[in-house]
Amino acid sequence: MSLVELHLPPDTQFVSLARLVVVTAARRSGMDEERLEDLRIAVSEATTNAILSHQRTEEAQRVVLSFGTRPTDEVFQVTIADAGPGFEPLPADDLVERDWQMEGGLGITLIRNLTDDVEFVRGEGMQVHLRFGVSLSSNGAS
Amino acid sequence: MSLVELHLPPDTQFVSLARLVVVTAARRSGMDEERLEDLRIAVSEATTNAILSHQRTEEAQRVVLSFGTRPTDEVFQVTIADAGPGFEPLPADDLVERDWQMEGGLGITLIRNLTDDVEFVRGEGMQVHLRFGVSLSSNGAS
Amino acid sequence: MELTLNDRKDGDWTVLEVGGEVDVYTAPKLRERLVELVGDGQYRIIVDMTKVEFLDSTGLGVLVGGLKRIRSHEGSLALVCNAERILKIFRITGLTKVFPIYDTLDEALQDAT
Amino acid sequence: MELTLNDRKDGDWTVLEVGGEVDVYTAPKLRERLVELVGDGQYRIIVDMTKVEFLDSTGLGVLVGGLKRIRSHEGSLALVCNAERILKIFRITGLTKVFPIYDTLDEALQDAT
Ligand SMILES: Nc1ncnc2c1ncn2[C@@H]1O[C@H](COP(=O)(O)OP(=O)(O)O)[C@@H](O)[C@H]1O
Ligand SMILES: Nc1ncnc2c1ncn2[C@@H]1O[C@H](COP(=O)(O)OP(=O)(O)O)[C@@H](O)[C@H]1O
Repeated sequence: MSLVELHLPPDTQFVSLARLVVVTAARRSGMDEERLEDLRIAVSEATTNAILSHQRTEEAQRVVLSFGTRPTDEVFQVTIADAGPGFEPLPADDLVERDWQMEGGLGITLIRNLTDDVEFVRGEGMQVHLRFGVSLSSNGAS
Repeated sequence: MSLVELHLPPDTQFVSLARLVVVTAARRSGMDEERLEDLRIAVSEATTNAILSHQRTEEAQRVVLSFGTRPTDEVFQVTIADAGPGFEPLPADDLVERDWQMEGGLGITLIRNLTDDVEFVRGEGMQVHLRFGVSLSSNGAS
Repeated sequence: MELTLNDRKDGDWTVLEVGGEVDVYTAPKLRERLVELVGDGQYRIIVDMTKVEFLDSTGLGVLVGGLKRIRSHEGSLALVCNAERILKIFRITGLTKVFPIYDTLDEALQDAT
Repeated sequence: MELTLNDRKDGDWTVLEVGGEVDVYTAPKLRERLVELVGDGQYRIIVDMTKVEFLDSTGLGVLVGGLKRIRSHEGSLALVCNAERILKIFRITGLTKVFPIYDTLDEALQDAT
């Protein structure tokens, strides 16, 4: 595997570092600027949620982001893993009906709409897999 | 501990990501632009050496950078750890005498001269600790 | 990481200029400032986001909180934003129907209600 | 991550303009180009580093390798560099005594030997 990993203490000051690192890596994988903006927000949402979950449960461990391109299928994937209790996200279609006065749920709505694919896996801790198609022919690195 | 960790596959394409991440974190710790340039080079040298050591020994594990400010002593520290065989660096003063035609040794010379303090620890693998004084009063974060 | 906040009066509007990144780490400062302004009796606020480089759901939540607070005083909260990447997240979350959003500060001030 | 290389003739000098980052990942391209030029019989080379944003010991090593290669043909290798952060690493490694280093390309061309 050639994924890079970023391990962040559960402190919200590091969410901006997560955005910078993942977006830089994705740019080098050939993702175009418009998709990079979508990625930037999705990573911010999922990393924020993971860090806040550690804070709520006073979990001192680091949140782990692992990311990179799987060359076989032209997908840039970011996994955000935390060691907290996890959660069961609402199914995608329920979210369309949200009333603006309702608290919360904005982050998951954005993640669902900005990624090509997202998977929420609740196991020992929570793993959120964000996936974005990239065209490797336009790969900036070489 | 509130150190951030960056785990890199032993591929030289990731050295530039290491520079970006560590320098960004140090800037937020209040390090001034001139010192950031010294840090940028020292991190590049030590990360390059660690990745090349893994490549030479076909070690597939990731190289690990951990970095952050130790608030007690106003020091920004970066540790670059690899799982390779390590090495015994020449003592600092021998390096002054190097002849330009001699191969190698430039990286260690730069690391010694650009850091406030460096420690080479050979244990299970190699750990290089780079240290830079920072004035926390000028801390950019808040 | 950096968030800048500047407010001033313009007629009977208070213009709050926001710059930089609004995320979970910086949003509390924006929330505090909005609470202060409303606490001060300023119920007509334009949040000028022209210089915002990044905004995520935490920032949206703070704006929604500000809107609720102001509406409870029968005031208005308008936004200035012309960056497609930011408008997009208002659209996805359905908030373009909730906030009046203008391209420029001038348009916002002229359209004043 | 990006390295740009452009060469052209100027009188009896070959000017190799280097831009971007020269590190362990990109330096092989620079090495190749120098080897090509010397293989082509160009023994008077000016490496213009005005647009270099980053250079570390791998880059220094490639330049030293180029110098050795050129000297074996009794040629010359001069550098153009005015960025203090880069000059500093030539100074620390003692290479300011080995390479003629000029502030501008014009000075390098005028001083031609
Ligand atoms: N990684 C996580 N671990 C535990 N709970 C989570 C996690 N991610 C999201 N949640 C839960 O889902 C809720 C909705 O998340 P989100 O849509 O990001 O909106 P908000 O944070 O505005 O409530 C959160 O409030 C939280 O309770
Ligand atoms: N982390 C490391 N593990 C093993 N050997 C190392 C490591 N770092 C440096 N070395 C050894 O020390 C030598 C000198 O390193 P350096 O000064 O960076 O110069 P160069 O890479 O130009 O030889 C390297 O060639 C290598 O043999």
